[in-house]
Amino acid sequence: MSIAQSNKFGFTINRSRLIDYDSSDRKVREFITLKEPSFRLCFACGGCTATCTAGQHTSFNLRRMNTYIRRGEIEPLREEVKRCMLCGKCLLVCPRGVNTRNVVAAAADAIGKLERNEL
Amino acid sequence: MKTTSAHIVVAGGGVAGMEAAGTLAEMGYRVTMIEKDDEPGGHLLQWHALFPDRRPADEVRNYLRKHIEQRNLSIITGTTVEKIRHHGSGVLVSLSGGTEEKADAVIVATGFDLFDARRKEEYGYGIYDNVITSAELEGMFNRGRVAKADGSVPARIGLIHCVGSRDEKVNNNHCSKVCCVTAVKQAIEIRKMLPSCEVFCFYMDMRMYGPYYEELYRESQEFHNVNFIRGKVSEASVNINNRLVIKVEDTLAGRPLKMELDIMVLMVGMEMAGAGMKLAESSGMKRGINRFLETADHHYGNNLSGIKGIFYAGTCTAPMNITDTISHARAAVAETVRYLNSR
Amino acid sequence: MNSELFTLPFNLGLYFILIYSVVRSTVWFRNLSRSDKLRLQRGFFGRPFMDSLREISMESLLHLKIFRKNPVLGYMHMSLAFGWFLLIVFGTIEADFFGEKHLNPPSHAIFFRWFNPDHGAEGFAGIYSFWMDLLLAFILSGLLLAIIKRFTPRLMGMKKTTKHTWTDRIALTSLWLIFPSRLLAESFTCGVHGSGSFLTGNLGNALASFLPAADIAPWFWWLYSLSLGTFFFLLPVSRYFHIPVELFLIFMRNSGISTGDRHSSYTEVQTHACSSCGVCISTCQMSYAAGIHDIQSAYFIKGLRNDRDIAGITANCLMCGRCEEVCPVGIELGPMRLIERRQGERSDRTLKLQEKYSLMRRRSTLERRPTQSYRYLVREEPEKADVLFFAGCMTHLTPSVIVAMKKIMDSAGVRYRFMDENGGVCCGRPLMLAGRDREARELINHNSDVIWKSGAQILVTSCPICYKVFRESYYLEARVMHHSEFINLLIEEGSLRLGYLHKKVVYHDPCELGRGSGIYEEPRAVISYVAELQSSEQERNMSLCCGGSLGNLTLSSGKRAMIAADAARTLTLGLPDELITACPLCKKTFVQATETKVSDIAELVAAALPAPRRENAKKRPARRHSRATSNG
Amino acid sequence: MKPEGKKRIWAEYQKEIPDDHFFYVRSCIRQTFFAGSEQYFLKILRDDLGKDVFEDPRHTTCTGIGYHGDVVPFETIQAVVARHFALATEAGYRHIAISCVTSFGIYSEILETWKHFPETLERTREDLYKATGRTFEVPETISHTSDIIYKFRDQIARKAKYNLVDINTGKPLKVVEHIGCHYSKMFPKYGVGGAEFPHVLVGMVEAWGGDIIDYPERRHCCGFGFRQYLVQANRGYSLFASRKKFESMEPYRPDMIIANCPGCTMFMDRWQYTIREIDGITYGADGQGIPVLTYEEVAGLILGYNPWELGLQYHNVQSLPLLRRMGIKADPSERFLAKDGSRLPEPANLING
Repeated sequence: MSIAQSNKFGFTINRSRLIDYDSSDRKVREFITLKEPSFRLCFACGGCTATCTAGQHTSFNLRRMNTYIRRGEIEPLREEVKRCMLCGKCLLVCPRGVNTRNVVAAAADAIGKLERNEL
Repeated sequence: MKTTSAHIVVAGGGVAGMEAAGTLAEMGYRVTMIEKDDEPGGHLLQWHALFPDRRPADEVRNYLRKHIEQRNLSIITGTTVEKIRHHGSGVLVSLSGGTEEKADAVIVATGFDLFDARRKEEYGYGIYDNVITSAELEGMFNRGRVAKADGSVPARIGLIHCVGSRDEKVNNNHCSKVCCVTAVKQAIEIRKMLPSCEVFCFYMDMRMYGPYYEELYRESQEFHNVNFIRGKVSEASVNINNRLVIKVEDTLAGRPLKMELDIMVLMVGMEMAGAGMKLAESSGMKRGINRFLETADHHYGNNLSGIKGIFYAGTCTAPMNITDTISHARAAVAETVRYLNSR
Repeated sequence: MNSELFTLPFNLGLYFILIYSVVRSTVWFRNLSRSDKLRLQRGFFGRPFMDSLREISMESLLHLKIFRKNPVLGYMHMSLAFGWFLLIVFGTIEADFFGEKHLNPPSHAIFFRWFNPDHGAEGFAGIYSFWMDLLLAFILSGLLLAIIKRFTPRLMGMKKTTKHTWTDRIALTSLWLIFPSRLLAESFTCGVHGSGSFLTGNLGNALASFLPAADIAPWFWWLYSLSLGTFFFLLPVSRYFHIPVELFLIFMRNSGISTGDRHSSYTEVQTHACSSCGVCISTCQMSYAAGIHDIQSAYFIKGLRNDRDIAGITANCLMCGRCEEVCPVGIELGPMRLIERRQGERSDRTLKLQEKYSLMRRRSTLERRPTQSYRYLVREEPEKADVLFFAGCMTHLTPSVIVAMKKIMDSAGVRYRFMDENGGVCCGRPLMLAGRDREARELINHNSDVIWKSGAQILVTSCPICYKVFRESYYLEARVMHHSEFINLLIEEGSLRLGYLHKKVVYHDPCELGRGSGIYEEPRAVISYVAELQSSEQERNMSLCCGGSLGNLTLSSGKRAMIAADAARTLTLGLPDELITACPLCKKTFVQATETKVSDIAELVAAALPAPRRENAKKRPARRHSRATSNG
Repeated sequence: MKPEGKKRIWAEYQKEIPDDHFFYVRSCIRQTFFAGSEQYFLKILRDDLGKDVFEDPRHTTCTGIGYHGDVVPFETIQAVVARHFALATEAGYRHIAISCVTSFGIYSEILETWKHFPETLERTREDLYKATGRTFEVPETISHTSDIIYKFRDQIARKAKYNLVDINTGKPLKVVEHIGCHYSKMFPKYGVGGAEFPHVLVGMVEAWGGDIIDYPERRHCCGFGFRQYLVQANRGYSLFASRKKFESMEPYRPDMIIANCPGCTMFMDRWQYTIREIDGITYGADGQGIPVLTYEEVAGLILGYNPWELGLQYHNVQSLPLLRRMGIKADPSERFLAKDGSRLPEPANLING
């Protein structure tokens, strides 16, 4: 946190890290589940993240992204979803047969729709 | 069959006790089964449907009831076994009424107690209206209606795994084995009964070790949209709308999570039964690290007490599901017969 | 009797369709890019025009392609198209030759019998009448087949046929009515006048013997004219519009115009040139192996034509390219789908331009989304190498292929650098297949930079997906080779000593390598060098897709498995010892689908390598590979 | 809510609170910021309840703030606490009454350590003797001063001149109770009612006629957290924690907050002002803030003492609306008048001054 806050106290109120499920936005989750029902099947093993091509270069983490979508946490998703290369390696390692590429594609579509207020 | 005149006391009339007693009686032995409640059946009496196939619990209950309807099997209900001591070549079994039974061997099948959820004070069981245990939820299924204390229909239910299991704070380091799959089963049943009700399982690990368990887990996600959040619920409170508010870390997101629930179901684990514990104290039976009865060998002496004429069956030795309990009881019968024949 | 009023529907329809065609063609022409306009203009005065005429007569009239594939279906199309064409040509000649004047309006040719009821009783005119009756019979036989096909498609070797819209139904009915009504109109007239040849004459006499033919005849002439008029009016809004449009398409194609990467007049012409014949449907593995019957190219094109929301159809395709191989009209179905998948990339500006100039306004499937960004990629400074080996993302999941390639290259003494040994950057093709060219460009730029900096002469890849994009979308100095090509080169150069394996193997052409890049011979040459190569029912350009395709975004794993199982079954009919493929994705997919051992071509070759001898390997001088040694 | 459930838990966590003869140790924060509270604790116990409370002027800080700020080692703080025990031993007292929750936590931590690791007790005896020449006996009991007020809550209620009741509506005041973390979260058995549902303040409020609000973030820390506050850059965490509590209690429209910890009382009061300055949000009815009172201040009001002598005017959130509701007549103009009539300095940052 930056100390050089412009108020008279020299500090401000920290932002919450809490996932407040009751006030979170679950429209993205609903959209993705509709477009790619296998999204439900993820049990967060992390195989996708371990094999991820983009993940060798950046913080992209599909397992975490799926978790965020399920919790309705959209903010971290906006940047995260852009990092995937759609190479499809994750598709081949998923033990639950989740159509991972389409999950990412649908997430990107959902974010686009969200920005245009179409969701 | 020179030993068929032998008399065997079975301490406990739950699944293990009934299976052991019935099998021994079938083989021609004289059997006395001691049950502390008014009716044999144990915890199974409360259950509505069984995992993983959700068959009615009645089917197994009926099998066991028929199994113990035998001429040479007598049942003493409302009674506990207080002490077992050696007497000649056999044993003398003291009962709570003050009477004694002479027997050639005893099978201890005192089973388990469900964890007393009040010991996890932070969950507010016994304080908040809509905090219930898995056994109470099963009761709701029996009555055919899942509802809040005020009778209204819940919109969101949370199932809290590992309540009283894998928890040093309540002195239980063991896994109760059956709660994970019970939670998944109950989650599916809730979703089927109340399709508009969201269901969340809060788990530390999903331990789906038995046949069809993992498949049930998958089914719950694929067809019933049951949600899973990996994290141990730390506390519950009630907000102004009288909804429960729980705090948990979503360990997969690495962030704390807050959620309102209408009903919070505590998946209570198994503990060594109090009655069994007293019997073990008085009769010199060793207990292991989690207070369950310690068997002579974990691999090949799993029904042996190490004391002549005393054998163990079922969940008095460790948490087990019904399938394993029945197998364990039959194995106890085999050990008992071997002992009687070798005398 | 001489009232010409009944010709009115025909005349109106005819002039409507002629004017419409001219206007539509003009619009299409105007919307072409400058270079395409130039191509078309040059083509009109050059060979392309003649080529087009030949193609039109071969395909649009004679339907030779369909004929070869299915003679009955071919005959049906030929009788209707070519028969009708001949009927018009000879009818016009007849009217001009035997009519009152020598240049007549079209209606005089079409309704010749009405205007000349006594004509053709004898002599040369009689022979001509006989010829005209023969043509009519030819057409009617085709029509009979068409009706049979409509109701029992299986008889014609068609598993599925396309569904019709209501305009299609009316157009179809009027089309079907044209020739029977002509037959009856001519017959009744001939019956009254005792003229006509074997068909119209005899039928006319028979009908006139018990019916008031003179009174009935005008009704059928009306019906004939109405059917023609209705058909002409509905033509632009029915599937039969493909008949005139196909002519235009053939000319455009022969002039060198291709699909490109966005919607244009050409894609529109292709859309309207589809006859909805349904050949693509029965060829589609998604249909017959996975039971998905609503996403095939015919439906895709139909959705485009009718401006439906086809986002789901567009995404749900393996992009294997088999339908394109069999399309009798030659529509570039793959590129067309990719254009649709790219919808999300369009900026507002290109959208507006498209809406302004194109008749195809496709707003319904529009999906704009945030663009991917790979700014996190760090520029690399690679070591110099003659040969650069890029295994590809998927190949990292089949490490045996990498081990085999290392062995082969070491054995041949190739000095190579393993570009993505520690995990590389995706080639960009999967993004392109998902319609995200702009993002793919970022990855292409990154990888190109590494390849250029390495100074490599040859870029070898084990993945056909990478191979295709390296060849088509990268600007490289290095020669791009799939490892099957490279191994073939090493064998031809004599730098690879291989034993013979005494195995029967079957080869599966990966979509991106075979149909996608036209590499059929090199893998076969390599395999034949080390083992006995069986042929398969479906190979080369008709090779099956393994089902694992990255081209499909939405297909479930279960459906993929069904396609894989079916393809593996077909491939292993000859009970081979091994199923050889040349793509890590195909390999991973087939391994789960068949009991037969599945290997990559590199693994097969590596197995044929002699046992390594230490000193030998050390002595062999490293070979330099340059453009000079290669044949490309 | 099932009251019998809570009663069962309370029954399980009953600690021994002595009846008389206390050795009093003060709190650094309270003697500075809530001097009236400590003063009136002594006054109520001595004058109203007739108890013997002994205070040795030689007693010092427990160094708890230094200890939790990682500058005072455990050995040192044991010696400091042992010195207080020595003073008590020398004065003949066996029961310690501790004014500060931080100190209380430290005393309990040290006593538990000595119990489980007797060698540390011996080491401390040695350290203290070497440093001061004093010896000591481990006290029989330690009580937080709120425990003592809790014990005598019914006696106070019997002497009450006012109740925690709104005189306009006749309804009980809605009170938020806040327990200092170090009171019982470390060792539930040291707190009345345990850690999850402590009874110490609930008992007082109920005995004096008020209603307790059970809001979701009841257990949450006020945010003081020593290092959170002591390091300026970390104060955002501290503020955030307090705000979380305020937002959670706000829907219940509480009339007041009662706290038993010096840090909590101070920060839940001060931060209301800071949050208003930073975010422009003022909690409480009509933007008046939620008054934060110590249990002695509440007890003093109940017993009819002058609010300005109790020191209520030195809170950022002024209590005038609360006093009006309780029917306590207090002249606002006398807030900053000393006994001799001279003017006391007026605090600058009052939320509803």
